[in-house]
Amino acid sequence: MDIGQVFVDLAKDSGFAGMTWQNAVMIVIALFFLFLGIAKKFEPLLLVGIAFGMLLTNLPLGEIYHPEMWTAAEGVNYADVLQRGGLLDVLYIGVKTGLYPCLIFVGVGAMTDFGPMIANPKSLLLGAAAQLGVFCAFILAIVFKFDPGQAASIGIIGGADGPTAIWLTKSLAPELLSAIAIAAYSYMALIPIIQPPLMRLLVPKKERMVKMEQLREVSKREKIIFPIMVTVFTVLILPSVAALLGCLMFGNLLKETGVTDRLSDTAQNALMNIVTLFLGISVGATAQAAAFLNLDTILIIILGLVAFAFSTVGGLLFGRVMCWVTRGKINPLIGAAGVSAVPMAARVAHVQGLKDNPDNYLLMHAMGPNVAGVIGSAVAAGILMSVFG
Amino acid sequence: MDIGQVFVDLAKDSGFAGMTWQNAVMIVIALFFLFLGIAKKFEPLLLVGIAFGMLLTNLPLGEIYHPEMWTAAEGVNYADVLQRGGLLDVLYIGVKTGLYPCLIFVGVGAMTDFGPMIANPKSLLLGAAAQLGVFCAFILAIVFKFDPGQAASIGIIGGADGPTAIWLTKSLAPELLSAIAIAAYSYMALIPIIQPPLMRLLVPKKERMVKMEQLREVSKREKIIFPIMVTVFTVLILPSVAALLGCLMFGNLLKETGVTDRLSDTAQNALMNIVTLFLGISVGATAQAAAFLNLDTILIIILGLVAFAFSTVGGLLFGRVMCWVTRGKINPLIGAAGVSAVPMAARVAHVQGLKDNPDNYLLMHAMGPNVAGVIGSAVAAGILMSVFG
Amino acid sequence: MDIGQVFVDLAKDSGFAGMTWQNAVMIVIALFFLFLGIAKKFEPLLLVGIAFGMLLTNLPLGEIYHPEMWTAAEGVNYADVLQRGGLLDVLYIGVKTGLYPCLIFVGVGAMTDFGPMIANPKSLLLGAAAQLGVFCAFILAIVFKFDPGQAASIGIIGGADGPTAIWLTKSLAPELLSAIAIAAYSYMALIPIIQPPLMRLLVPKKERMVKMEQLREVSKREKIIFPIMVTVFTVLILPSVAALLGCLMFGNLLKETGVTDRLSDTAQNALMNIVTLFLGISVGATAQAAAFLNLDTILIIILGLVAFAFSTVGGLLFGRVMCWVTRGKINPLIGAAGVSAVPMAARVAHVQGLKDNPDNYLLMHAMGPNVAGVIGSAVAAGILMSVFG
Amino acid sequence: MMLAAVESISIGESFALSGVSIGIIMGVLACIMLLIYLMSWLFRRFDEWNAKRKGKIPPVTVDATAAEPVAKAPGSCGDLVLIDTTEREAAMIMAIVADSTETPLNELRFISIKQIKE
Amino acid sequence: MMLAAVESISIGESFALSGVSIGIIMGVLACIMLLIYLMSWLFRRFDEWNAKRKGKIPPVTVDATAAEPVAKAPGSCGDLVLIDTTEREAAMIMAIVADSTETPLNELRFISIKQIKE
Amino acid sequence: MMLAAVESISIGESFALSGVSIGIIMGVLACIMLLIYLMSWLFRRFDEWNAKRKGKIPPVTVDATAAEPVAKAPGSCGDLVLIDTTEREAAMIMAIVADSTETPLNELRFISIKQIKE
Ligand code: NA
Ligand code: NA
Ligand code: NA
Repeated sequence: MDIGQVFVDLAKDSGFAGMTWQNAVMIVIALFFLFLGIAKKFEPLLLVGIAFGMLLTNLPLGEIYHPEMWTAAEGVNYADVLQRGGLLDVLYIGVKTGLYPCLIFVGVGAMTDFGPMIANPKSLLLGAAAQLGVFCAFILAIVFKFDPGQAASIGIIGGADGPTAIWLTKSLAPELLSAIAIAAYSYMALIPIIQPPLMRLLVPKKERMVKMEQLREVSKREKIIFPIMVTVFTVLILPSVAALLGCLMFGNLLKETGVTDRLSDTAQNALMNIVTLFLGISVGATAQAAAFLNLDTILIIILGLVAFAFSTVGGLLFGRVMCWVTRGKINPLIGAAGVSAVPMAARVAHVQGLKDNPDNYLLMHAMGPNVAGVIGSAVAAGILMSVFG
Repeated sequence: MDIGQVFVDLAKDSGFAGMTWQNAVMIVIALFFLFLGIAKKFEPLLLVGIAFGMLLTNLPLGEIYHPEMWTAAEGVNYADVLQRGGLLDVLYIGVKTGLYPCLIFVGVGAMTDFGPMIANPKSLLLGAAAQLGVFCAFILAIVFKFDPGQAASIGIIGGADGPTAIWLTKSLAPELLSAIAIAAYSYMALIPIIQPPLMRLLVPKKERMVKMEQLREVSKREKIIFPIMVTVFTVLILPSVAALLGCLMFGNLLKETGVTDRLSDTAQNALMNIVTLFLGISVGATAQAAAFLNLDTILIIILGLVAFAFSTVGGLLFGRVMCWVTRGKINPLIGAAGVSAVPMAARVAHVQGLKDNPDNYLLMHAMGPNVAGVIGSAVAAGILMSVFG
Repeated sequence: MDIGQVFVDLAKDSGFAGMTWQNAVMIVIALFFLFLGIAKKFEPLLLVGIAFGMLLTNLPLGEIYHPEMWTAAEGVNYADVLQRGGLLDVLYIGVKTGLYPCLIFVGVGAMTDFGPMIANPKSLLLGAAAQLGVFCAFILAIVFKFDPGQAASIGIIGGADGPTAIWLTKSLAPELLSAIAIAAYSYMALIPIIQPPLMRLLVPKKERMVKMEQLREVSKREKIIFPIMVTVFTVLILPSVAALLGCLMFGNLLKETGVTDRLSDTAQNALMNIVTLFLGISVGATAQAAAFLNLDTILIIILGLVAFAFSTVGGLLFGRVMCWVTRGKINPLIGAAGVSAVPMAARVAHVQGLKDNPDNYLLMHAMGPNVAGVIGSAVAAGILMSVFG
Repeated sequence: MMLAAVESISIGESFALSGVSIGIIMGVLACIMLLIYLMSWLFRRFDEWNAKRKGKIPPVTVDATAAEPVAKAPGSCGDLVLIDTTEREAAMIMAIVADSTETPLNELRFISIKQIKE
Repeated sequence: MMLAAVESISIGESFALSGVSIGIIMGVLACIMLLIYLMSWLFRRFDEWNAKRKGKIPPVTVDATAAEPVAKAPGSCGDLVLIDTTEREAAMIMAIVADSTETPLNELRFISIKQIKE
Repeated sequence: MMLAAVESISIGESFALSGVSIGIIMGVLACIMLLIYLMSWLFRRFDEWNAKRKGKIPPVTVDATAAEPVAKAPGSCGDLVLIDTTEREAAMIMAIVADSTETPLNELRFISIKQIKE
């Protein structure tokens, strides 16, 4: 052994030696997302993890994530991942197999109260209309020459639902995963900035002031039957949503039965937190310079904004239609909550309503389209998956 | 791309197109088990999961579980499972490798107090006698032309211990897993209906009225040494129980040491709940029509009942023997608790005793055979595993 | 089927038949470690698990761990592990892939307050000096003809950091894993016995009485930036520490952001406990007689003690240097805390200081080198990994 | 995977596909809407029929409904029922619980606070 | 796997195997019973010998025993020791704790409630 | 893996390697030390500059700092601020919380106990 050589080798193996300007830029970008997550509180539970994963993966020669293991044309060699993979490769197994987004959906289901939607089933139409942005962005992405799977993945950003977006993208366009996840979570955090101007632009003040009548009470048996019914019906029509929607409804069922509180509690807390931790850092790991630092990422950021905006527009305009049809019984503002991003979007609608009419409490009314939007996005993802998957 | 074709394809790929009457029947059965779990509170923590998994797996074309991946003659190709498997295939890995039942046993161990059994070691004989049903059902299953591994798995239903039954069945008769798991958990919930008539039939009122003397206090050092001693001795005699009994005793040791409360707490709560969630839904997934909708399942349901009944009989009759040998110091009712199904069976014995003699508190006395029954079933499973496994 | 034969087979397959004196000795050793963990409270969270795993793995024919699966020259065949492996083989995957030590480090990071170190950055030098024992033991191990990877793994015992030691050893000397893990955890528990005599021997009373000035308050922004800064800088210099140090700092970041408390809480509790449970029992499983009952293990125990002692010496002597350089502003006792073993070593320094000077509160001052020692050991492990890994 | 082999689709096709998809989404969610209306209607009829049959106020019908708490949408602030407790004690209790669970007070829901009689 | 190749066994064999198995189970559990008796006896002798040697009441012997709480079987209701606290305060405390942990009161076990002296 | 092929290294080499390694460790940690000094210095300058610019007391600068609790080292016992509460009530509250969370009292940290005004 030649000690001089060890020195030389250590120096050669140091990250400084492997550093490129792309790495440096990526590190700065990761720091920026850490700032957004921590100081600006942009969906920090995921964004902090994603940004830290991004940081680790872009420090040269760390070998904790190997993109080439996941992009081989002949499929992933899992034996090799386990043998030679780094820490984030091992954690990434849960992304690639779809485990993490589905488990998070179990937790989301266990945290969601579909009561306001069951009380006012028309909410579901608003939740459907607010998928407009998904397809606007999809069409634009096709215009910008993305291939169809990529375009579908970009579109789903408009679903405003992180796990759904990750679930679709890891299958259709894994090379864009980090950019899409980041766009989805960032814009979800920006809902309070994106939506109000559109609300004021598209809905006349008179309609924004509409007061809605008190929601009826929903019985426990309705809440129990709902997730079962939706699962059976929706999966029969669209089998490709089975995993995602099944998990959402399974979680919700655990919450509502009243006899599985232990499981519901764990699904919302320990399990969800563990999976969120793993998901964030391993999604971040995919953001290596080669995959992230290109025009596509910038386009994705722009198209993501378009998707969010048009989803909001879809919800608002359909809200106006419903306002007109019901002769003013529905306040169009709650349509904007149909983008999902629970419960942020519902709160934004509530706040705008309150500004226009100080004794107008829209929160509960907006929760209906809000949770319907989660179902709507899952259905949209299912269609895109079965067409392009 | 031909849009008309997309429509046609979506319609062809919809679950309605793939629907068979068998699927429909299975969906109804799944709904029935959901009803049992939720409204009738039949072991809901597992049965709700199993039934929901059953629902998902029988909605056509969902592709979230592939039975053919798990039954290939040359063994399971795990690389393929990870690459092409659905969500429930990925979760099923934990069943097939035996991980889930063992981890649940760690939690069960951490929740079990062997004190009453240590205070009255004769309980162990009752816990052994209450395995009678395992072998009655085994013999009957052989009579009904089940192959030996299947017969053993059907027999173990009589152990009244879900994880033990799943652990044995996933190795000896994976094709029967869902039927056996459902039978085991359902009958455990039916213990309060199955046992009392047998108690009144087989034990004369005079013996049912026997009051037992107060149990001695058990010291902490005995409780600490017990799980270690049992592990060493039992695994030496019967190495095939190492995983199952080892985990049970490991969990119990964590509970008793007094210095590993953190681990004991997690084993009983977060870990157990996570594993229960995964176990339920993935066991349910195996219940596809082809595997479930046949005469075998009906036979299993019947033989399972036989197994439970004869285990109860074994415990009660041996209880009478012990009553006679000890000249009336042991109330035979506690023998019925030897089937395990902790703590339900002990409570049933207590309630029956209370009816016959209003100041007879058998609960603690019945806990002895009750927890002994868990050991008894694990030993029975170990023997069957080493003979047929 | 010949029933007589079944009897013979069961007897042949019983553990008693497979018993060797080596197994018996190993069982006794396992019992001894259980005693240390439970009665003597030697790091029970890990030692109880390790000892129980050791017990299970040495009960003959249990087949729950197969060392030959993990030592094949051509690497581990994970498909085979999942198909034929026992319970502890399956759990061991998390050790072999480095998952467990890294996840534990996330939890450790989330429990660590680097505040005292940021308030007094000179602590870092003490944390570096206290790695002396790592290299003393390494050199001695080379003298005793261990191969380089083994020597490095033995040396890292001196880092007084269980997860770091396991992370390095599972790569460089998996055959020594159990001995090294046991030595590391045992000596960590013995810190209060090992360190005080060395303190009194090497530091004159006058210096032991030095009172240090109150630490300044550290702002939240400094605490947030610290883990990010350390990760970027250290991984750039030494990419091989990315996984270990990255996880430590990720956990710390989750703790400090103030917006990811859910994740920090789970990392410290549910996740950490689950992983600790799995890690302990599967590390213990590697302690089969063939690998453990040999002269090497005794040498490891001795060299481990040397490592701990010399790390303490390194910290103390460098403390004296700093005391001299700063003209008595630093109490050399806090150097001993640089071995890590958080927070035990800091408390030992505090108690010794209190004995020498009844109103000398060194605890907070000793926490600085204490947490610096964790970083120091991780860096040491990274160097050894990149040279020998 | 229907369009696996399709490397790219034209803009026109993407419009068509989007229209179809939005239609399907609207259709599926509209069906769910109808199913909910149907379910609610069935329950109402069932309760009415039940009430008529028994000639009294409709009782809860499914076992699971027994312990049914008043269904509240998330975020609504449960009414606090004080039973034999002064408001001051209740406030103190709420402060304690909020402290002990490290939850901001406005995130807690109290159903009732009742003084246990000696 | 002893009988791997065995496709089926006869009914007679199944009877024989069952008998053997029940015998083994009974044997194994009987041995555990004996081991427990042996363990208890050893501890008793050890305590007596210890007491005699020291000429006083048998002290706790193993370190781990030090903090030994009175061994209670599961479900038994721990006695509540009130130290400097009125029953009313204790009841209130129990109500609070039950509420804050969302546990029905009868599932809680209080060892003691003690008023901290100012 | 630099030395993969190396079956063994000499004692001299092990000394050399150890020296180099300790040097690197010391170097890396010294650099971190310098970075911390640098960071603290920058923050101090930034606060000063900020204060001067605004001509008043340095306000908190980063959003995240807003809710910054006084940074306390681990194990330090947070000061308890009592707001409109008697010490006796506070003690009782602490006992309750300790009991309800099954934490020994000395492991709890209370920031403040405040009586909510009716
Ligand atoms: Na949505
Ligand atoms: Na049993
Ligand atoms: Na260290």
